Amino acid sequence: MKIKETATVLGQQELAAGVYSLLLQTKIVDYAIPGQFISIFSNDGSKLLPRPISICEIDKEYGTLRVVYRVMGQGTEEFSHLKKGDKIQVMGPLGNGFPLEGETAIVVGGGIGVPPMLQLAKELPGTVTAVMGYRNDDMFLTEEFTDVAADLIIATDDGSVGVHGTVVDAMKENQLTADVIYACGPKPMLKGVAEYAAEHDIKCYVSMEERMACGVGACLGCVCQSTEVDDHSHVHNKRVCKDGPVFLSTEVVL
Amino acid sequence: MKIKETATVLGQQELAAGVYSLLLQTKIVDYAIPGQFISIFSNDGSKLLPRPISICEIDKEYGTLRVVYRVMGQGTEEFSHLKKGDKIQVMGPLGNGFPLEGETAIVVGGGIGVPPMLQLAKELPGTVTAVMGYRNDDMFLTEEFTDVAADLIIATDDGSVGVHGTVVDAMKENQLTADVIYACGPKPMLKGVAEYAAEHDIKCYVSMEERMACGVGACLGCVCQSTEVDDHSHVHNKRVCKDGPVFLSTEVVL
Amino acid sequence: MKTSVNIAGVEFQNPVMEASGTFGSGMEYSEFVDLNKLGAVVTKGVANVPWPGNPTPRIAEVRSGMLNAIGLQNPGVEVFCERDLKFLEEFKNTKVLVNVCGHSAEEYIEVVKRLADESRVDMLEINISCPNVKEGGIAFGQDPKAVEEITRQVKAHAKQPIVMKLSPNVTDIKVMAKAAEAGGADAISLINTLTGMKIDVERQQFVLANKTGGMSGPAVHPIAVRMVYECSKAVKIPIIGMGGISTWEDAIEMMLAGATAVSVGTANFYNPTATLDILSGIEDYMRRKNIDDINSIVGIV
Amino acid sequence: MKTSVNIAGVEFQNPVMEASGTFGSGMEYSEFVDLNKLGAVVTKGVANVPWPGNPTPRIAEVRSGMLNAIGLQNPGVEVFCERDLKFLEEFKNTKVLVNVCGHSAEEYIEVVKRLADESRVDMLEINISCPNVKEGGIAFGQDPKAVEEITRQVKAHAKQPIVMKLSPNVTDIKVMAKAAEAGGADAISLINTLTGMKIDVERQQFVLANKTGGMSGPAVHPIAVRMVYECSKAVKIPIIGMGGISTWEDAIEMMLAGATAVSVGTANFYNPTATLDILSGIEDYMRRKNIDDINSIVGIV
Ligand SMILES: Cc1cc2nc3c(=O)[nH]c(=O)nc-3n(C[C@H](O)[C@H](O)[C@H](O)COP(=O)(O)OP(=O)(O)OC[C@H]3O[C@@H](n4cnc5c(N)ncnc54)[C@H](O)[C@@H]3O)c2cc1C
Ligand SMILES: Cc1cc2nc3c(=O)[nH]c(=O)nc-3n(C[C@H](O)[C@H](O)[C@H](O)COP(=O)(O)OP(=O)(O)OC[C@H]3O[C@@H](n4cnc5c(N)ncnc54)[C@H](O)[C@@H]3O)c2cc1C
Ligand SMILES: Cc1cc2nc3c(=O)[nH]c(=O)nc-3n(C[C@H](O)[C@H](O)[C@H](O)COP(=O)(O)O)c2cc1C
Ligand SMILES: Cc1cc2nc3c(=O)[nH]c(=O)nc-3n(C[C@H](O)[C@H](O)[C@H](O)COP(=O)(O)O)c2cc1C
Ligand code: FES
Ligand code: FES
Repeated sequence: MKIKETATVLGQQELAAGVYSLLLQTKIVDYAIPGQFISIFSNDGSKLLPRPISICEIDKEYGTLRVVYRVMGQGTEEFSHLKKGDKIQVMGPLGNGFPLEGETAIVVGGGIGVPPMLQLAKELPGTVTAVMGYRNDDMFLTEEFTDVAADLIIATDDGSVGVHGTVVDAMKENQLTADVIYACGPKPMLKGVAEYAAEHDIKCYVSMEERMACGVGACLGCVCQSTEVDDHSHVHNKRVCKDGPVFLSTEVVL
Repeated sequence: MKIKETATVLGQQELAAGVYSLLLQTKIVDYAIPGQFISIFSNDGSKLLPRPISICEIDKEYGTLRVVYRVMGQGTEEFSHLKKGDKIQVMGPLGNGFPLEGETAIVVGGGIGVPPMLQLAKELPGTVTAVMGYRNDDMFLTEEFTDVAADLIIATDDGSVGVHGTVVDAMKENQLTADVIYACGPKPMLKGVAEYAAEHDIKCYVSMEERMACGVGACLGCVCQSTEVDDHSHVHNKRVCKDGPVFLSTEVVL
Repeated sequence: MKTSVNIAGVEFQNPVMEASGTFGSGMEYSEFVDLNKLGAVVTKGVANVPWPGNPTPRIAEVRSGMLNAIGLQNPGVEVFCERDLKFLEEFKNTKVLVNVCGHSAEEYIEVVKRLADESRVDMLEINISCPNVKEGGIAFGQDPKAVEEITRQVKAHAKQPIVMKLSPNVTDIKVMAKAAEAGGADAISLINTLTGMKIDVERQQFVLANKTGGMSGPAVHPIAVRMVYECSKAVKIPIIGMGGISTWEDAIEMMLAGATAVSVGTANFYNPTATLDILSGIEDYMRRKNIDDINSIVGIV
Repeated sequence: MKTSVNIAGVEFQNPVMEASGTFGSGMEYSEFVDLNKLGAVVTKGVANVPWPGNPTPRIAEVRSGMLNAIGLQNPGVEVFCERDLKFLEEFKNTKVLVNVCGHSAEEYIEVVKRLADESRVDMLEINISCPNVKEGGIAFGQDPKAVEEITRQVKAHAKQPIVMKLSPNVTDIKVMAKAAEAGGADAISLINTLTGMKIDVERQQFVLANKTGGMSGPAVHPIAVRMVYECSKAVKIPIIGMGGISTWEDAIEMMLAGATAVSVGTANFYNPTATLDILSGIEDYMRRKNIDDINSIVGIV
């Protein structure tokens, strides 16, 4: 069940330089699962397309949804000024979300790929090791992961905290293994994680990104390449917004 | 001296159905005279052109400017939601303004042509008779005119208050005469007032309206027809935004 | 109050359709819109065989619009008939226009023939105006002789009425409309997208993998209205007007300019109920203005 | 850091000009902008005699843009020389491009001849693309033979370098660019406005007295970028790019696409300091990206 509606902003906070946490009151929460995303629309009539943002936390009791995003361009810049009580158009929940599997799981987030892992870590049935990568010590959501994961391993590009290097370096250094790996982050990172998973024979889910227009699977704007001919498209394309954003690492070309 | 700047909204009030009074803090006030106007810009990036709105009151001491406008389309609709503390782009003062003349003067306003007459009535050197036309008893600014004019005559289209008919009917009924007439309102009204003035041999200034783009005289979008070849254009056109909006009734084709 | 319109013998319950390529075959948006309330569902372009489309990024945002370079990805007419047309069986009140694409006259004809006996297909929209494919598409749509010829060939094989979809990337749209009419088109639809480009100034690279893309959305509406107006004076066949329609005012504007029906494209992306919102806006307008029959306002400006 | 650019031997201190018709001859905007800081002032179109232009309304707002149908109102070349050129005398750092309009080759030539000995005129921009006048204007700009011919005739009489201003209302802009080049143009400028229309749905009437108007503003920018890019691949003469430029990013985009200089039109109306804001944005970009010479980014995409 997808909804397009006007959500009310309950609050907003800057977590790290340019990274904001936005709490929304919206009925979307009733249908949302981890790994899904919402489209947020600008209030400016010249910016028409949605900004897809992953769901970071779902609170069904209070009917609130949390998203965490980085200011990248004009749309996210506009969102960063939203204050308590402001209204904003949202659509969701969109996409398939993560299947909840494994007695042991590694959740891997890189940069702005960290937020969707939080609700996932909360809901996973097994023991969770979280591996989070940041640019430097200006980190975000680490406290939350300490609370919900059995173990939290941090990697920073500049070495200021934890492992000096990428999340894949951290996984190698700690010789991590588990029944399943979930990853979200930039494509090179996903590729690295998928390779690690393949080497260690671990099932691996990756969350993909692409420019979107409809967000619901109608326009074919957001496809990624699939390794096999896709059931829906009948070509080597899968829709990130509808068939994804979560794919088995073996299904898609990274 | 013209300024384009971000003005701060000090307050807004609905004076009559769909008619709003907006109080702005802006440096434009330092240079403004009655009969001039300001361009107000939408905060929505898809609406680029200015909304020209006449200056209703000028308070140089407090640095505030009052405009009164009717909601007509999307731009004025947006302005009607402005609240204390909001920011809005403005440019001005624009246009020539009314020359202050006469020992006796009649100021005539029809509908949303009423507001610019208020500051004029305040500043005129002589005795002022105000003739204000409204659709019905949902009037605005009448108290203010009672304070500043020696006499206030009201005409309503439905006869609910004052003279049943137009401002021209009211002028005829009261056999008004003076050294000079100032008028602002819809074109048919201006035509009627100009004819009355001509019959009674009274000098008459009218404030004109036209769609604008630049507001400063550069684009030639807002011309009205002039009776003689114009000095600037060298054709029968005068720019409402720069050469006007105030013209002698004999200079322009009504 | 009559909202139904007739185009080439096909009766549409109302003049509001969505635009090809923005609505799939209706499945995805059926969560938001009761398809049975639309004048018609216009499908994404269908070719004789599956087409993979262009590399990504395929989408770019521009002011009051967007660029797309999907490149007519589609699963081919066979899958389309078995899956999409079957899905559309349930929505009997709504007409179905199938948008047809091809690299050559033969390919168009192959699709048209395959669709000939599909009862769910009420009309064919022949896309000779897609700017995002190298061969076919717009190449046909920019040359009046080619327009006339392809129209004639398709018409000869089509069992359903055909609508030729015109490109706005031309010097004189009237010439193209007349060519389609001369070739035997039952109607024309316009506008397809305007060719545009966006460059990322930081990366100093094209935003779209395809370099250029088709521009759509409110930004193109004034151009679309002008072209519909010009065509309505140039040809006698009916016009389906589109390009930037996102409100009922936009739709009425298009009808006043001469369109018998309208298609809503890009607006679906930011307002999934745009079609139905526009329809109810049209109905309110008719009530307010005492318009008994929507056909009475077509082209009266 | 070098911001100066050279077009046909004329050295501009920077690549930022305003667009013809949006800035008068600079007088009105000189309250907001130090004209001496601009690359050039491009004047409103000037004809041999005064032109009254079109009836009003001449202006309509559209989403992220506007329509205008001024119809080239101007006081004639004689008044222009005596008043406007004299005014521009003070601004020695800035070059002056005079935009020339006419109903026929003879009229263009008359203006060009009158301007030949005016030392304040650095370059002539020949407007063969105005959609708002019945004869001349766009009629020339949509036919490559006419473009070449009028270019040749004007060039034969011009003492200053000539820039041919092209219309975007064509099927293939490259053909027009090549025709201008073949006719001897020293440079081309594009785009002029796209023909559009707006209808008032309440009054069921055209918003503009002229029915159609020229569309400009951010809405047209992606089309302008595409056309500048196409032309830059088709001709060797330099290009002045315009159409919807309102930020420094828009200007850089245009230069990456192949424009040696840019003109800013509609943006002046809502941001009177748009030209200078864009110039400082370009300078910041050059510093941030270590670009020593602005010419090094022209057409590199
Ligand atoms: C499924 C999915 C989930 C995402 N989740 C998050 C998240 O949780 N937090 C977060 O900070 N970011 C997330 N992103 C990226 C986010 O969508 C972009 O950073 C954002 O759209 C940029 O918008 P803008 O207006 O600031 O940038 P601009 O560059 O001005 O945007 C212009 C256009 O490009 C699109 N766009 C730009 N960057 C991207 C991108 N990386 N992916 C998709 N579209 C893009 C915008 O949506 C818009 O239509 C996600 C992207 C996808 C596809
Ligand atoms: C010199 C001058 C002084 C004015 N003073 C006042 C005033 O004090 N109070 C008041 O209520 N109105 C005044 N108006 C009219 C006011 O400008 C329009 O009502 C307003 O621009 C409508 O904007 P909109 O966005 O609501 O309407 P829309 O119709 O959505 O506007 C679309 C475009 O048309 C223009 N436009 C629409 N109507 C007019 C109009 N009547 N005149 C000029 N441009 C128009 C808008 O500026 C905008 O660019 C004045 C007009 C002029 C020319
Ligand atoms: C993402 C996208 C895909 C499109 N695909 C097709 C298509 O397959 N066939 C076609 O004829 N037109 C296609 N179009 C063009 C639209 O049908 C329509 O003509 C155009 O977008 C203008 O309308 P709009 O501004 O309302 O979107 C597509 C447009 C978009 C935005
Ligand atoms: C009000 C107005 C008047 C114009 N007058 C002229 C003109 O006299 N000569 C000309 O060549 N172009 C004229 N143009 C076109 C502009 O110079 C420019 O090519 C076009 O507006 C696109 O740029 P923009 O989007 O930055 O405005 C005019 C444009 C506008 C908006
Ligand atoms: S964004 Fe339209 S299909 Fe994914
Ligand atoms: S609005 Fe530009 S000259 Fe008046």
